[in-house]
Amino acid sequence: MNSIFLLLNLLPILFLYQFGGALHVSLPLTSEFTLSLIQTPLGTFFAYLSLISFLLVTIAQKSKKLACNYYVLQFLLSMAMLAIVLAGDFITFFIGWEIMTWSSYFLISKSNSIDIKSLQKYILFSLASAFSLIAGIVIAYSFAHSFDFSVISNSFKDMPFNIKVALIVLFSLSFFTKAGVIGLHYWVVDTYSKAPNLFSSILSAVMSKMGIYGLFLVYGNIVGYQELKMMFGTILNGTDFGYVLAWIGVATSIIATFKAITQDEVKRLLAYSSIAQLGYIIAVIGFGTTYGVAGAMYHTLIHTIIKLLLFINVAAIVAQTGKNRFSQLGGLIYRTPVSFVMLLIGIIGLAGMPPLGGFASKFMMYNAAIDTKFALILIGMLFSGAASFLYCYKLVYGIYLGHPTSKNLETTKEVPISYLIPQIILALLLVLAGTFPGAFIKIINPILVEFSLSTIPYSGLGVMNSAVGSFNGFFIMSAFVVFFVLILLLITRIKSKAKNNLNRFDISYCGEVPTQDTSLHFGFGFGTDLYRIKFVNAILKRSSSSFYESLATQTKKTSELFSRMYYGNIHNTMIIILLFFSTLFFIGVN
Amino acid sequence: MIGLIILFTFLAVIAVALGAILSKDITQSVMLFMGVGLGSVVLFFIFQAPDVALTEAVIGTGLSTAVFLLGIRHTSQEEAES
Amino acid sequence: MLDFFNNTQTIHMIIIIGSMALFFIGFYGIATQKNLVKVLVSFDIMESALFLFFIGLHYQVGLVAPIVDKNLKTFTSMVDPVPQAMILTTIVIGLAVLALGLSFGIEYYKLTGRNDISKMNELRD
Amino acid sequence: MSLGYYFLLPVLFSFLTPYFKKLGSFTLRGSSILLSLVLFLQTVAYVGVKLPQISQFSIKPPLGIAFILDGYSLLFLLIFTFSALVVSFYMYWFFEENSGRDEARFYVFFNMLIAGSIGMILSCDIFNLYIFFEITGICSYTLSAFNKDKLGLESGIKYLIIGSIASIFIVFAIMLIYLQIGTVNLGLIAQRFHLIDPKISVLIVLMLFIGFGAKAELFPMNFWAPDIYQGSISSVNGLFSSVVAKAYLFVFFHLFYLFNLGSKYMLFVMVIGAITFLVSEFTALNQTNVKRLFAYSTLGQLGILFMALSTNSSQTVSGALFHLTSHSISKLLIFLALGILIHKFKSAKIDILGNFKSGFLTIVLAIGFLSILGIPPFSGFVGKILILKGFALSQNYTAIAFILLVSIVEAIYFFRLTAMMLDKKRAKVTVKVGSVNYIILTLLAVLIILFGVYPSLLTHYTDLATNALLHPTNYLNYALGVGL
Amino acid sequence: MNLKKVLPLKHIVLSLLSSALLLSVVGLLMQVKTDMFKNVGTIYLNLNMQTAAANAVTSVVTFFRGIDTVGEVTVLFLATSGVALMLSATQRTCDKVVKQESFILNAGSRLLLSVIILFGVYIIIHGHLSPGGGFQGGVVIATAFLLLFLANPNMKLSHGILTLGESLSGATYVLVVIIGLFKMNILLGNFLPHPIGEIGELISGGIIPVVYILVGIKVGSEMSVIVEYFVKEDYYKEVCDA
Repeated sequence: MNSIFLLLNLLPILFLYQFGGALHVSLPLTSEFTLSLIQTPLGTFFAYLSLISFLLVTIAQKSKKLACNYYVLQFLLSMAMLAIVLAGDFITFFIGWEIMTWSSYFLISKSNSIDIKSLQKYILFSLASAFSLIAGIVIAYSFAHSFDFSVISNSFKDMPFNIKVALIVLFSLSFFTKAGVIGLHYWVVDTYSKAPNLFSSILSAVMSKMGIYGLFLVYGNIVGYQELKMMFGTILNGTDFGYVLAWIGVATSIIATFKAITQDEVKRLLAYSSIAQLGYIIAVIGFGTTYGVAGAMYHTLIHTIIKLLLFINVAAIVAQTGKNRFSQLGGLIYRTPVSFVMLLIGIIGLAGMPPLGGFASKFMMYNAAIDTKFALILIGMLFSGAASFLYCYKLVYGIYLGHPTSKNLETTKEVPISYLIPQIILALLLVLAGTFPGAFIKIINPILVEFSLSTIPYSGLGVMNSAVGSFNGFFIMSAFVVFFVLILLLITRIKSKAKNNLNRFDISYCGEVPTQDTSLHFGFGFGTDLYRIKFVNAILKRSSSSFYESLATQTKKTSELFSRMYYGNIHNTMIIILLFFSTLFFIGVN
Repeated sequence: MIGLIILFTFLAVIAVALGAILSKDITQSVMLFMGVGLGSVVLFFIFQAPDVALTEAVIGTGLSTAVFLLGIRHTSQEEAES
Repeated sequence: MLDFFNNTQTIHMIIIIGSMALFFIGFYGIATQKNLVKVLVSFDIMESALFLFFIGLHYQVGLVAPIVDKNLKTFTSMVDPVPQAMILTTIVIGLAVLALGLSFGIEYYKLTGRNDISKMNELRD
Repeated sequence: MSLGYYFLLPVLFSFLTPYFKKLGSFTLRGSSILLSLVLFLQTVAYVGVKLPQISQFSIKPPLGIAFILDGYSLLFLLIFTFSALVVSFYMYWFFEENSGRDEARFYVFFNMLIAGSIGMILSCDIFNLYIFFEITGICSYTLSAFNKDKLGLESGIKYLIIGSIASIFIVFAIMLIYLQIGTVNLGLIAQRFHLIDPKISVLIVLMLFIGFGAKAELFPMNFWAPDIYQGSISSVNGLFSSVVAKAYLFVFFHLFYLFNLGSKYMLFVMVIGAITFLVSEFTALNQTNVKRLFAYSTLGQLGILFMALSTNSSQTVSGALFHLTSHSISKLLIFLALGILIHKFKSAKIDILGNFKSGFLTIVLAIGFLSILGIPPFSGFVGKILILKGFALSQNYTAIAFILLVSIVEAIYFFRLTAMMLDKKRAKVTVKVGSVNYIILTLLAVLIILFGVYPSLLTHYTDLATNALLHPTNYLNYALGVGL
Repeated sequence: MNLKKVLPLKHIVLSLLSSALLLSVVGLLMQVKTDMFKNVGTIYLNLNMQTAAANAVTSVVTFFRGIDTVGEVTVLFLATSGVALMLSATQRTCDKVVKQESFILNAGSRLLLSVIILFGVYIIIHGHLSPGGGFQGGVVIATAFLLLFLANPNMKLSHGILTLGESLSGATYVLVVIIGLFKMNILLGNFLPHPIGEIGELISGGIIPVVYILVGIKVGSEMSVIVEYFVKEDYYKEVCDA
């Protein structure tokens, strides 16, 4: 079963490759709707991104006994995403969007740990996002009289200002919900953490990127960065609009980073981290400059790779040990060394440290902020980037370092090879992205042309150019490898001499001897200290859940109020009909 | 003359109908309803509608009342005090 | 005085007032009565009122029933037959609904011992 | 081939039912299926024929009564006869499982319910229409009381009372029309309606509104509707939702556009429809009984249809007719599938029904839910997007926002049910679906998907229907007997 | 407690409302002009010579608006079926008890029976000549049975014959409607020769008397069934209570 769907997943990639940018299909649905698929550079980028992710996840699913309908739904999901990114008009886009919504809903419902409340959260936010999208679509239609992207884009300039703003707000709300901007992220964490483990990787790595794709589509293609500039004016070197968006993104990333640090469940941490990373992308996406777009695009790519890697890694560990909390894990470095290395590469990328791809993308984003002179934004981004080291550390320490917190962790074997293959591929990609950042310029330039922005000069595979400066990834990587090999040799020399024959309970603190069930693992309670910092505490204590819960309560109350009318007394119903008649009669006749 | 007859028949019918509505006893109400039917029969005759009059007499007054009376024999006779 | 009462206009006025009075007695009845039988009685009173109204307004002094006989060989100066035909139909339908309603009521009474429509409230949340 | 057969054949069948019954239950069920099949095939034969078609009774139209089939009624005819066919197959299963019921009488009422609904949409004479209204009414009263238990009888009585009020108002309106216009032919009424005194015309319109609106389950007059659904068996619920309510809706808008009331009463009907939608969807959230829940859902969808059909713009109306068709199919699917579950669990409580285990039923129910919510690629999506598009073209953004916001409320309870079906933690009871039901439900689900991915199949007919509804010149000519 | 105080208020409000509606509706209806257009009824009257029924109402009911009457018969049939559906089950539960019957009542009612039935038949057959017709005559026949039942509740109608009469007459009626399509190319066409003799003779009017006779048989048997159900219902109830 797995192999069949592996091949099936391979097909669209080959198909897309075969067309090589010339795909243009239109299929009349009715006399009024025509579904059309057009391959743009932007769409192609996201198409490859999602298709390859699906392929890798399918490889990882080899070791799981999954039913046929699971694969069918997953394939449907990948096709829906393909429809979204290749859509040439909003109807195709919306159809893909909705199929993505419900097929992922059914996939999530296949998890063992899911409950009705989380499912409801997921689907209601997704539908709210979809309805906000369709509202925008029909409003655009009412002026353009077409669903076609190009037609809407052409007639956008002639729309009244308030309609323009309404369109931008509606579309942004829709895509923000998918990407999980703070305030609209209520569904994200529960869903990511309770979905089937491997499917979480798709949710985080690919599906949230559909929101990013939507933002690119709307800001870059439909509205156009020039138009945004004209509509809202400029501040410093960027647009007003971009400034507001940047604050939203930075706030998202800071808050989510702090939330991530305090999580005990591995997947919840990753979910918050995902929100935080998408916050960066949203922060720079609205700048309307070459480097803003390039940074956002690069980070999209890197984040997809990293999140796939981390989620597959965690899924493998959870499948192997049956534990999904930091307080239950630990010390797996000797049992599952390959996984450890993969996770290490992943978090280095996530933290944005050189020499991996994460650094290149962060470099681009910081550059964009410097370029537009958004100093506060830059500070915010740097701050949350620094804070993200903490959860990266928690991730690697909580799972792999320290002592095992339970007996059966000591007998854990290395994860199955099917989990490792995609991780190795992704890690290689990450390394390559860091080594040859210049390759990305080749990918991004057509997209920049599509957005009618100036392109980035290309000067060799290893060189990443930017407005402020440039760096040579190949050089850094070479230097790093040399140092790494040296230090590794050094450590192995020292380590071979050190003896590790201590029992972890051979300590006593405050005169007490710890027992077997005392958790000495560092991952336990890591980050709770953050609550003592006033500023962070204020962030962490606030939650959007109370708002949404009160909304739910209000809905329920309204429902009760209305259902009181339908209490089954036919006599009163008759009287109401007669009174209704009399009222209308007196109003109508006089 | 015809006008007067119509007027008085109407008055009688209205009075009987009021009685039928306001009466607490169901049987009485049904019998008074038969009165309404009978009054209508007279009026239909005056309005030169013998077919309708016959129909009303046989169906509207005769059989309806019979069905009513047969039916209410075993439902509650008095209007329930609320 | 008698002429006044033999006037078609006057007769129509009496008919309108009388039948509408009857109609709204029925209207008041269905709004206030809770016994199923009395509700059905009210419906029938309302229907009767409509029949009187309709047939009455098509009657004019001097017109005769739409039937030819030995004295009257042609169909002239007759009242309109269509309302009569319609009312005939409606009366039969009224009987049908009445019989059905009563049979429902009887069965319901057998099961619950009630025929107060305001207390029929098993069907609710 | 004559339109009269739509009424006459079921009547003949009903009159002869005692003899079918004597020949055994197989003959009875078989003949009912055959009847539905004949009517459906006759309808299919009308597809592609030049419309309108007319079938006269006794004498040429403006004097006599005629059945007229135009594009608008053809769409409804297709829905009704198809629903009848599906339900008659379903009832075969139902009576296999529930022997001892009064099968013969059920088939009488069932077939006459369909015949009455078809009569209402075909007749071009308002008094004749009233007769069919009463036939449909009596069949619905009896069918809702068919169980003969407390709940059934209660719903029967309630329906009967409401039906009587509605019929009195309609009779009054017809009388006033005849007094003013001197005829009951719809063509002549339409021609002369603007000539009558405006105040009296308001009274007439109001009475017709109360009469048909109360039956079509509009807001301040629909407090009875969920009770009726709760008290009757679920196949009958399916019929109420996909046939009977739609027939009243048909008449409502047929008269609305024939009498050219659009300009004067459009806003009013729209607001009433919107309130119906809002109130019912919110009320549905609070339900524990699955039949009541879908009753409210039906009311809500009728609300949308009322909103969209009253707009007088061909785009919106066409979308609304598409939505109506898709809603009929989906609700039929849902009610029939629920009927299987209710039969198994002997209860209609949501908590108990959620315990079933059947992949097939889960899939078809999910398809039905998604279609009603208007999610692609199912047929409900096309209907909803067409409606929204129509509103967008008339720049009625309030309506768009309203529909979308309330749709989220709708999604809450639909997905709560879906989540309940998918919930693995429940104690599951395996439900087997018989082969007949398997075929029926698959057929309905396939139709939903087919109309969703290939809407041109249906939009052709909805466009015809819209044209016939908004520009009834041909219909009027036939109703007036011009050129016959 | 509070309810009783509220109730009269409700009554007063509703009666005031009814009166107000009454006044305004009457005021409105006073403006009804009945002579704005030529009524379709006058055209029917002019055409009535062709249908050759002396009673114009009958020709309207059975011919000009004949399909209404098919519907009407159907409504009655449905109501009968509904009543039977509702009240039939109880008849099965207790039906052995015999109530004493009075000989005099029994004999007297049997004597009257034939007279009443004869009257009913007369009304049916003369439907196209004088007031009355199938519905009225049918109900008169049913009242004869009502009398019989009241006198002797043990009396049993032969359901076979009633059903036969009902089904056959109904089916024939529908066939008459359909035959019109083949003979006259119009449903419910008056395909029988008319006018044969002078207007006012018994055999005149084409299908009109035929239709009314069929309707009479059908309504008569249906109404007898309804009456039987209601009487027996009553009777069994008493017996079961005892």
